[in-house]
Amino acid sequence: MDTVIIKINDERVEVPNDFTILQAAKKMGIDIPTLCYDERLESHAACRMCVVEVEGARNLQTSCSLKVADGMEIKTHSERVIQARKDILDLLWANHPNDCLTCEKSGECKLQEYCYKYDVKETTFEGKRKNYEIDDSSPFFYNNQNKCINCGKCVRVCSELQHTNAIGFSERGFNTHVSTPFEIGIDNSVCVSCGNCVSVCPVGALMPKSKEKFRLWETKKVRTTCSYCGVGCQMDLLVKDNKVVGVQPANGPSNNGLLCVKGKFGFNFINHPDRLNKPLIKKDGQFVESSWEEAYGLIVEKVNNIKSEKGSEVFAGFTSARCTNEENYLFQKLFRAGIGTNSVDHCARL
Amino acid sequence: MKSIEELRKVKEESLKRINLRKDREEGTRIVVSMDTCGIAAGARSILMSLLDEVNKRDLKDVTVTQTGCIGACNLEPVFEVYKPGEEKVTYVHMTLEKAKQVMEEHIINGKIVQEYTIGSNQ
Amino acid sequence: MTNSIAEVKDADVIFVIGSNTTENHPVIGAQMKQAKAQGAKLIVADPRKIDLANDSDVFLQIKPGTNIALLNSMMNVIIEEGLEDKKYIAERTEDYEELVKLVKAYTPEKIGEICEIDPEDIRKAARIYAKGDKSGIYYAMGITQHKKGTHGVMAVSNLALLCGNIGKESAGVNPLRGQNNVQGACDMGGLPADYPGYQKVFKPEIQEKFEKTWNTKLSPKVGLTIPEVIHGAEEGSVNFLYIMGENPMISDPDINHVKKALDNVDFLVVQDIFLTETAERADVVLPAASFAEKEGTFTNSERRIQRVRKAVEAPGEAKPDWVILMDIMNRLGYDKKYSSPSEIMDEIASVTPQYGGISYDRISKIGLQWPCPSKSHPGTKYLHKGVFARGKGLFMPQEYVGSVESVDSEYPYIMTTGRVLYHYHSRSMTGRVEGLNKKAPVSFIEINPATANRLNIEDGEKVKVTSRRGTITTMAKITDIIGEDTVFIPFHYADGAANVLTGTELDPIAKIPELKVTAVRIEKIL
Amino acid sequence: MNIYRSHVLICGGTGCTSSKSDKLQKEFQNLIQKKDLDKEVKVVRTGCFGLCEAGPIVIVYPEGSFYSQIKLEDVEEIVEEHLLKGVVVKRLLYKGAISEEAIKSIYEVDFYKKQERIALKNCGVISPEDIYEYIAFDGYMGLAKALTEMSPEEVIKVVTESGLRGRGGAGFPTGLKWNFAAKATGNEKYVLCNADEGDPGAFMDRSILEGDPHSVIEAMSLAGYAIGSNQGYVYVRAEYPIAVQRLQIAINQAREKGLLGKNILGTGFDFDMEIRLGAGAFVCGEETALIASIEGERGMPRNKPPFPANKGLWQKPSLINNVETYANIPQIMLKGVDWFKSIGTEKSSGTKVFALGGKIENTGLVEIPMGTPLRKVIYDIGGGIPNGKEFKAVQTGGPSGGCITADHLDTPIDFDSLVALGSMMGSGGMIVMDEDNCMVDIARFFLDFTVEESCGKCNPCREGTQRMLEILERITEGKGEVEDIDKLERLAKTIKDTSLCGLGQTAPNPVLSTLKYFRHEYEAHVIDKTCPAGQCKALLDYFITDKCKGCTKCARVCPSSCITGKVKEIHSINNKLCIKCGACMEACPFDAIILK
Repeated sequence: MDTVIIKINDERVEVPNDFTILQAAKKMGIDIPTLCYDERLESHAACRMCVVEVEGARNLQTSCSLKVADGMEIKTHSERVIQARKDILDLLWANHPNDCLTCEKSGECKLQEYCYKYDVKETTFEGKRKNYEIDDSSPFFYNNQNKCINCGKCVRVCSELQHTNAIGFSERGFNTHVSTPFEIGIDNSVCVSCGNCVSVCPVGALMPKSKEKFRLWETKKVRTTCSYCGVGCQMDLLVKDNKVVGVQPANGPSNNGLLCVKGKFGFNFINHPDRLNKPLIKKDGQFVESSWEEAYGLIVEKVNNIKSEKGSEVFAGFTSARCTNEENYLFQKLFRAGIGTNSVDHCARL
Repeated sequence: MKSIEELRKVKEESLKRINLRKDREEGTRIVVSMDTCGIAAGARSILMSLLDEVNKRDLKDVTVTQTGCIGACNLEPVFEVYKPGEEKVTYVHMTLEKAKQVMEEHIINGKIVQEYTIGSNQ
Repeated sequence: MTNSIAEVKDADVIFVIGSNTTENHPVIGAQMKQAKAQGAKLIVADPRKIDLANDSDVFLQIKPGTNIALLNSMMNVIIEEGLEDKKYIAERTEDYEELVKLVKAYTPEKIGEICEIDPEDIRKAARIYAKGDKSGIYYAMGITQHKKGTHGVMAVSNLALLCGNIGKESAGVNPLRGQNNVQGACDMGGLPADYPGYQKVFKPEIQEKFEKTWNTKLSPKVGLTIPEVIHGAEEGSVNFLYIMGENPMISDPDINHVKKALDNVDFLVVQDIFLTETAERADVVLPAASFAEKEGTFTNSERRIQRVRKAVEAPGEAKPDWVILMDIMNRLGYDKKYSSPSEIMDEIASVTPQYGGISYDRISKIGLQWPCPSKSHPGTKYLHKGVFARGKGLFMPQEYVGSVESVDSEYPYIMTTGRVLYHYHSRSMTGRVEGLNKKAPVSFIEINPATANRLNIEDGEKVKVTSRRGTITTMAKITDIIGEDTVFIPFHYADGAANVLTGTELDPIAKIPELKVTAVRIEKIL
Repeated sequence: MNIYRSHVLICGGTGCTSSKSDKLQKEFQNLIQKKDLDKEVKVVRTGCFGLCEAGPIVIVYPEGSFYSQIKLEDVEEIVEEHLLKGVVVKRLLYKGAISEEAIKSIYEVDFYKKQERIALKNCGVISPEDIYEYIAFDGYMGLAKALTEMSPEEVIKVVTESGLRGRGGAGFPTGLKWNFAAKATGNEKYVLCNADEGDPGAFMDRSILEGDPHSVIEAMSLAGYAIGSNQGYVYVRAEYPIAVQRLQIAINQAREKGLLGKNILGTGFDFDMEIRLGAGAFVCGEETALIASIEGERGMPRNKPPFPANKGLWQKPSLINNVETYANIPQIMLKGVDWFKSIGTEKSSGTKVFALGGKIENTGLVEIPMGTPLRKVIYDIGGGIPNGKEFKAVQTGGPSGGCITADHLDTPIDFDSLVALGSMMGSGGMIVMDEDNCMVDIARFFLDFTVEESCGKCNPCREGTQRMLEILERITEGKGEVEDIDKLERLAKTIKDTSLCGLGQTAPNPVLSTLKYFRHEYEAHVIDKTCPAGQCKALLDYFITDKCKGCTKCARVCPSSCITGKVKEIHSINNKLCIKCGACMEACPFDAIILK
């Protein structure tokens, strides 16, 4: 890969020649704000938050889309750039409900974050505002277009990565909004509820329907592997007060930041009241709660009795394609080394 | 069309048909008097025959047009020939044969047919 | 999978057979569509007009159970038209002549009739597959859950070898694993003939190695497979059964038969997170921790060992499975203690060559793909690069044989089974998520409009479905996704369970049941 | 082949067609046949003549008699007197075609005489539906010359050296564009024609497609040869049905004659083209949005770079020029660089077509050499301001352009001089304004257009133009505040600086240029709450003049009962109570009520 030398904020840096300015700045640790950028997607260059001053260019340029060129001189935080970003935030705010106090996205909202960072304390414009009905037809998420900033990430994830094309932009200009064709509602559309749109929404327009009330800053994120199919998607569990309250996709090698409906929204079984929480022993046809010691004792007794009576070959165990490697290892070891039979199998074939 | 030669040929042919729309200051104009008396005297057939000749001989710089009464009703059929750099020549008492003669001698060869001009007939 | 999931996007040709990828492996399905959008060609073979079929360049709506015929016929076309990878065959394979001989009879015309598809489509598919530089085959249970499932896999492998697609990036032979850790369960020796790492129990040197490491005497006798256990339990030769995290009362074929077996054992231990249909029949039920409540690793379809981390405490007294297993093992007199799953992994690495280089600190951010034999090994993106494990790639030509189940006047339709997007296996988890249940509330049977018309059945109507083994009631869903002589029932639901109908006929090699082909009749409920 | 002695050319442009020129054609044909002249006189429907003010236009050759505003009942007279007898019907001639000494042919009429027609050369001269007429006037000779005598590089060299610049708006050097597309690597390339003419009032591209479609076909083939492309697309808006129809006929004829398709003129060069219809979104005139639209995507612009020359239609290298630009190419190819450069200015060679509109006598299309002063266009060709009103400004470049005041009337028009004045060439709209035009209202009008036409993709344009419009509305409604002017200016600059495409980047121009030259009018609106031009209704007051006869009608209709007065005495309006509904003015039978 050939490299070029550019200057960002008067500092020289050598970067690969296929880098965008944004990538180059990131490499230097310079934070350029973005609302519509996602490295997995074709650059959209619509939010204009990432504009920078490029020497010789008439207008401000979007750093997410412009590739570096040898000798380029860039200012990422000049007065002109900052004023432009402020005006854009001002304009977005003018068409956005002023409800951060109660908004569920608060704390992870990019609009909120940038208004704070750029000292935009109120909007200076008055006039028309969006007024859309909230689409809550999906059992998994809301589409509240009144909060949408038209970054288009949801639409592009749905078309470029998920290829479901359930949502798109409707109407034009000021009335542009994200919806299903003919406004039929998410639930009646071809949507497969993967929630990848929800995961990329920078504001509170697409939000999961949550059973719990939580603030994002109250949660901790635990990186793990999805427990459904064999793709092995990486994801973060959002945990509050010993409860999994949400799931966000992580950028794992096999899922590239995507999840499916089960991974994204199928986590409520974890907290389900049906969960077994005590060993059960069947007595006279009825299950009776027991202590672990009693249950273990019973099992050990039965194993020993049957083994001494009939030998090891009458034992069999089904290990699980749902459990971890370590558990599968122990299970077969239990049967082979502890009981003395190789009759261990699992449902690989089902 | 399969070749540039063919295109050129088509162009030549086509140009003949619409050449008269060109804004030309050069070339010869034959103006036939086509008022009521002229038509009655047979001006239309003269006009048609002149047009015919122009076409047949492929005279690119010659236009045939008509005009109203030029005030010599007794001399009809009448037409005028305007050639660049020449005085207007008015031919009178035209017949098809005479017109053809004028075409050959005056229009093509540049020799005025004096005997048919208005000057010789007044 | 011989190859990695991320390679899907860069394939020239994607051949999906017997996999409803967008519903069962949605994230891989999405990546297939990304490849398609970038110009890859897509071939789909399936009895149902699945979502991917709409994006395909060729769609082969084959009759259930005719995979081998189709694959052989594609190979017939490729050889007939000289599209095979001659250099690769010469350098890297054996027994090519056997294949040539066998597939000669599989002309598209003949096979078109067997598969009930247009012979031209077979040719088209064969040409597309053979002409791609990087052609990957992706399959799932549609290939394997047949009496001749293993042969189906061999036919897939033959096709890939024929065109030089094994040992190449973005190509390969790629079974998509249905369960999060089915790969790992196999790798870990959850098989009656294999110690971890597919080391055979009957090989003395292996037995010796494990006896030494585990410090105990071990049996060289190959154990029983699930169907054999069920059978043994029913007739009394299996008396003690321990089921961890499985629900055969829904997922296994011929549920009535399973029920009898479970009721017949002397002692049944079930370890699970919910009181499943299977747990209900247990003598002791042990409450386990879910994936969110424990540490560990899963190995995904592409052989990548990835971390699972504890996010919350298990409910009540529920314990992680590894703790329960260790406790029981210790109480049975095998005194080995592990302080954490990480320590177990270290032991796994010491006895499993493929996992030799795996440790928690190496996979904390990004998992590694086995084979990863040593601490310095970077893992293996795709298998068989340059040379096969056995040296040369062996063609194993297989004849097509019809399914065991066949239709007759009493059972005139072929039922095939599978999953839907919104549920997972026996629904013990997804059935407890409100939204998922709302999207897919009940069992149904897909019936072609023409068939429905013939049977005077309307969409949404309850119908009775009967096989040679049992009867269920389910809801009719009239759709042209399915052909006229075929029906489809998802197997998730306990009420209207498809596996009441399926048979226990096994593939003699892999012992996999023929779940994809069951003869049934459909009756209107009057 | 029949040669006709006289041709009757009837304008078939959209303007004249809407004044029923199609019926005129039928009437002429009908009467000519009746008089048995059909072997002598040919009736031809042409494209637009340009002087739309005078439509429907009929021209009779060989005299070049210029008949204007012809009605159906006039036809008989023309046939009888002119076509049969050769007497020009003076009363029906265009008024500029008669002078004291003589009758002028169309070419001598001031409107045409002062023009220099290259792009419009054949418009109004040939039948657009007859490929032979195009060929007759050197049609396809440029292509033939290039294919047989020149290499693709030489073709590009000629275009480059001619100094031709894009006529669609920005004036980018055409040769450079061709060169980029030629150099771009790729086995498939496309030649695109932007016929999505969207500026309100501009219709030169439509006129060319309607009047001379083959010139575009020829030019695109030439471009295909030059850059190595075999496929072209013309993107034209569906609301140009005549243009679409004639272009399709032309394409079909060119194919039939072997001038499109495989092995053109036996040279081995293949080129074909198709029409793609647009739904009429202004933004689809932006090249990347146009490309998205052809691809079947939503017509939204894409960020540049990459430019279409490298990644255009279906990600393949694509050359995109507008109709007028293409219409120049065949003649440049034929007549050469020196000829073309002899017309126009040093940096802007050739001509430009303008659509004259607004407060001007001769509304219509004019083609003038670059460098012609505005004054000449407006007064000599355009005939000046009607009704003796005072010239105030001329707006060029449509909604993306700006206003030019009387001080700059002597500026020679070219790409750079207009930009220097804070306006732009744009596609060539030229709207003349007189003393009655309120400049704030003009800015509001254009903003209204851009808000309507914004695609909604980028924030500054989608949100910003709406806010600008709202501020302008407030100002024209008398609700503006002093700070609004600064806010407007600040917002305008940000939108200009940050918008994604040319539409957004230029949308604030009407505001910025009116602010520059007419800030006092804005101030009058917000400070004095008056509209100097008397246009903004909300800022005007109703008065009753002494024409009032005291009939009381006004007082009776006034909904806010603010008119008082005794019967037969002059009434008066209490402006504090007046809600400015205008009902009184409508009711007054004596025109006694005025707005001031």
